Amino acid sequence: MSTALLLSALVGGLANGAVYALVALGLTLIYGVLHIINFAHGSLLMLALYASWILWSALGVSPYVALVLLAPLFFALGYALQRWVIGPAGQGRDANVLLVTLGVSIVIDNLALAVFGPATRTVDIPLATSTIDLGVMYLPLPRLIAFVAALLLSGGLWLLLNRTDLGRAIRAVARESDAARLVGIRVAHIHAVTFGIGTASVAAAACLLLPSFYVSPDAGYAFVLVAFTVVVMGGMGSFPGALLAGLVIGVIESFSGLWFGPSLAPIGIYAAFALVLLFRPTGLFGARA
Amino acid sequence: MLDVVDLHRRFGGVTALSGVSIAVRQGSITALIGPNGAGKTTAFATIAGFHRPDRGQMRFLGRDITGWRPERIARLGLVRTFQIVQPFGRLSVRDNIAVGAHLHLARRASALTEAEAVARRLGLAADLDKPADTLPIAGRKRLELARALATRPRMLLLDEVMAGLNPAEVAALMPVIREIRDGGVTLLMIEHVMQAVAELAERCIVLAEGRVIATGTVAEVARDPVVVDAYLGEGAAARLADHHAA
Amino acid sequence: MMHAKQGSGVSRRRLLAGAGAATLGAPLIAGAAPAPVKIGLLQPLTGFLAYDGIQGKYGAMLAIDEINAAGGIKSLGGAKLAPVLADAQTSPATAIAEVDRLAGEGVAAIQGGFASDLVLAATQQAARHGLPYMVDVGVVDQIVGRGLTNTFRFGPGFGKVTQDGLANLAALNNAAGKPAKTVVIVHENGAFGSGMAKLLQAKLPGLGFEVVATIGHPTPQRDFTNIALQVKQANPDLIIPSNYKNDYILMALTFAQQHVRPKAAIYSILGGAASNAPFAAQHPKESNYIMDCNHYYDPNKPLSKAFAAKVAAKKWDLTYELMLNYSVMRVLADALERAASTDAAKLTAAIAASTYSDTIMPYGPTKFVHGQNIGAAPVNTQIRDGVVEVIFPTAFASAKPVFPIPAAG
Amino acid sequence: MTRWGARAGPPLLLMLGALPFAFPSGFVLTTATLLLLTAILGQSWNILGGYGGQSSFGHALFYGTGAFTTALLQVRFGWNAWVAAAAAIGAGTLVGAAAGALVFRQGLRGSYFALVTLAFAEIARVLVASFDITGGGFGLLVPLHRGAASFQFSDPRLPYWIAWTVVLAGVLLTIGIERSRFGARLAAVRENEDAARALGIAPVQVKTVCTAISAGLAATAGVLYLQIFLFIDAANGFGVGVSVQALLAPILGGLATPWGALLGALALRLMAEMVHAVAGGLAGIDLALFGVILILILRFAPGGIAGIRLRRDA
Repeated sequence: MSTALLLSALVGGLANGAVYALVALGLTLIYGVLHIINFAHGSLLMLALYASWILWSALGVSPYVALVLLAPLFFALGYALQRWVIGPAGQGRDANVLLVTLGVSIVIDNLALAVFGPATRTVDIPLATSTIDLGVMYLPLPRLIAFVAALLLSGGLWLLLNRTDLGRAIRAVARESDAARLVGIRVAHIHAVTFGIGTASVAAAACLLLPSFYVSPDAGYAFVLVAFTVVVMGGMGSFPGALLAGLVIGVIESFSGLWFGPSLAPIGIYAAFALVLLFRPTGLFGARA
Repeated sequence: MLDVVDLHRRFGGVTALSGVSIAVRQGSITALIGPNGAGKTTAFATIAGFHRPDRGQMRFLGRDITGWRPERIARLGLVRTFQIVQPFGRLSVRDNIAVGAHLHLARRASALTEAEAVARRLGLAADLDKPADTLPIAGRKRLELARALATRPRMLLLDEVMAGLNPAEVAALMPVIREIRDGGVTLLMIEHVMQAVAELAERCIVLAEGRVIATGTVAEVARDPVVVDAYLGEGAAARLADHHAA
Repeated sequence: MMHAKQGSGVSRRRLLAGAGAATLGAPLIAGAAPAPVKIGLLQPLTGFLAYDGIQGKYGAMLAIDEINAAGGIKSLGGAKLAPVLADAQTSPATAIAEVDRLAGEGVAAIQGGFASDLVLAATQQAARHGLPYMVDVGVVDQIVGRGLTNTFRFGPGFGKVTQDGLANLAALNNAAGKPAKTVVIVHENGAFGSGMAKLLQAKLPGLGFEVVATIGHPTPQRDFTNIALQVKQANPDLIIPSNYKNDYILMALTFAQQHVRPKAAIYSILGGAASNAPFAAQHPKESNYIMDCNHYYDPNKPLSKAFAAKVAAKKWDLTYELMLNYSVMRVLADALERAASTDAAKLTAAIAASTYSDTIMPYGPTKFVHGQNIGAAPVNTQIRDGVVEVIFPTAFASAKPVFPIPAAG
Repeated sequence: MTRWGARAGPPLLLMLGALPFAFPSGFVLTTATLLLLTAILGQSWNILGGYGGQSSFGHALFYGTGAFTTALLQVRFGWNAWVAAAAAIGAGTLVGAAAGALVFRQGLRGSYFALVTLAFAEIARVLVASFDITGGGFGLLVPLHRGAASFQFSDPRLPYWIAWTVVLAGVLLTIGIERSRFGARLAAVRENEDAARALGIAPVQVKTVCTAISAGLAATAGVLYLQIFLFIDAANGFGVGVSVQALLAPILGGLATPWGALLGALALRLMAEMVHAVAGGLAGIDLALFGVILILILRFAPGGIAGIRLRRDA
């Protein structure tokens, strides 16, 4: 195994890991605050990929510009979903919430199939095919942008949560929703805002992912499980944790793919995930129980 | 019956227990008292196996139970209750107590019968079919006690079963506790309600900052100046004396 | 017409229920018209095979529309063909239940299946009902090798495609002075890709090729960069990929991005998107010169040209699922015409005796032996500047092969 | 307090038992057979997720172990189908015990438990798809040998009745757990682990046994699937879809009730038929409608179908 291949596997793994982290950021926020496992996350990602693709194919809007438009739009969508669908139908029971998000994902996936058709779509912008020659490999520019964006977005979310009044309210609800209600915080509203922010993050991730990926009604599935592993491994609700775990998982996948073949690469991810959980159940960055 | 020698326990940098030794005689009621943060509940949790001691030895019924898991200690007959009540919220009162009764009774019917009997003893007969989390605080305290009692323990560690009760409720519970002792169960109780301590406990162990600072009868420890300084505060000894005189 | 007045609820329901249910009312309207012949169209219409399933459905429906417009089945008094759609989703168990449903609705035959595991399950269940089953794609060889007398596969199986694919590859290579010696196989690790890889590993050395690396990957594979780099390091003359559409597209784009450019060619056998018209059109640069050995039509037949024009008018993708299902339905209609009956046994016998040749596929007269159309053969295509061209067999090639591909410039 | 589950469950089960007399073969029977398999898998999930309070996302691990073990023993080692089936159920139980012991010893619960089981199932799926002995990417096809001795029946009513009997056994097992010391301990551990330990209950042991029982039943569902369809591959055995199917029926039907899984499976089937009748020709729309109905049921029957109250006398 040449050094060049190892080095490129590392770079490739980090680049992929940044994407995983991006996709997981919204999920970890929702998971950390609402304590729900959002099965619809992949479907929302897919929906945002379509939205971004439509803006490009119909109006020629670059996905990077679309981000500015889609983030608020998906915030509204996420807010509405939690406020008027998941919240009322879930009724605070974990099992029910789980099934409601599953129902939401079934609805989104199949509506996408009915509306957009089953074809695979890609965007063809010059930037999508631009690369940086690193010698050992060509780093696709979209991946570099995604990497930087993952850093910025996780930093931004961290600031939002730790340096703003809204963030303080969200954290209060996350820790003790009953107590938060007593001091006058509108818990249902904060839950919906959190879900909205999480969904907006997914939309951002989709815009950053699209130039180096594709969209089809089943495109979200590729990222759901890996996003969950990132969230739990990073410690639920932790942005630095999600970022680190995303990168770690990207690199693990990359190297296990190199050594055992890409077929067995997922085992590397899940084995690492299971080991982390079994021996450090609160994740890499989670508070000690 | 219970012999705890030189118990040490730290949490991170904080020392919770530092050389605590407690001896409880069979058939007695012993009170463990001390100011908040003295380490009383930690001592209970450690004795019952919920925390591992860093150092020290615990013997119960002649067996070394140091490092045993809580369920094993409970099966030997040493059962604790919780200061913050821990009911099985969605289960009925009957089912709650039956969980305790199952420690000795394999058959469901026997356990349910036993649960009813215990509930009647503790004045919970009217609440048998209610979900535990609908009980008021006094009811939950009794349930906590009933559940522990249903295991047919040799010794009970009661953690503030009187706290949060009004004087009438306290007065109603005291004969129940005495009755438990008379039924052959040894009692070690953490208690803040001094009236209860004074009337029930034959011996008193005073804990402060993780150390035993005094042992003796209630009257003895109440007179102990170390206790007065460390725990009761200036002038409290006098008030206590007044109370006894009254 | 009468029914439509009964209230919007009823009419909407009938509208939504699709053509299958709508035709139930047809005799009422047309009076003495003969009962329509119901044909079950079983496809994976939802889930990750939905693209292939829906393309297949389009192909079959196009043929049905044409046949009905031309007067239906004449030997049955002009009976119209009435498609009954069934969604196999992606599970064999669902496929089995749907076959039962179709049987219960009284279909004369079932067509479709697409994926091999769905086809295996569906044909076996159709056999229990004695229903003739026309396989559209389902390439696994076992499908027609199990002694099921109801099962007919119009297209070529896995073995035939691979055999032809390799023979054509050797011929290309020999004609060009053997520029290709080393091969890297990239395959998805499911039934289709792994089976293909195994077969290739066994056969390639005998044809003078050396397999220097075999890389399996799961479906979906989120990123092909590492695979591209491994291929690049192996520096093969030839890459043979076998994977599904989404992954194929991502793989091809990543190869281009990482400047992976084998000396001779990328030569797919049943490549997921290697002869997919939209892929070629959307990515003319990245897809240029990619070769495929796959199901494909003979573009020169007049019927094919009319077919392609209709597909273009409907803005459908021109893909092999469409071509095969269109052709299979014509074979089935011909058998119905000859059987002059919807009786399962008579129809099965008529299909078995088919010598029909008026399809868009380059097969010659149909001849089923143990259920397999032995005239069926794959075609070699090559993408050239955004267009899928047929390069082999030369009899109806639309372009000459470029092999080896020109050096990067 | 009368709830729908206890009232409707027994007559529905009886009607299902009599169904083959009206529909000796064909779509209704096949669909009903699938419904029973869903119910068994759901009952299995309910024991661990409902009674034990441990939501697993990886029940496919046990189901797949059942299906693959029996297939493997028959295809590769020539075992008799019945013996292989018994061994497979045993293997599933053992896998459950091992997974439970490993996970619970480390104190994992809630979402962590859910996701770690998911990871286990995914590892199994990838491994099974990677080795030739388990059929690799293709899976395992059990050769056709119709006959009672080989657990294959040409009359589709027989496997149906076998599955029906397992559903009945599942109901009885669930009721048995409810009314036993083990069930009381399980409920105690579910409600409050520390309090349970103080009463002499070993939570790890109780939860591990619960997982083993649940896994054994899931493996039974896997075995039945294999014997009816004679084919299994990695995705159909260990895929996420199986794990989702396992939790769908009992949550919809009513958690921690003996009849919930059956009622949920029935409801799911009826919903599927309904959307097929309304929008069957429109791929995608039909399933989207299914999703909407699912959400609506949860909105208006949060305790599941079995939990719907008939009289407000609570």
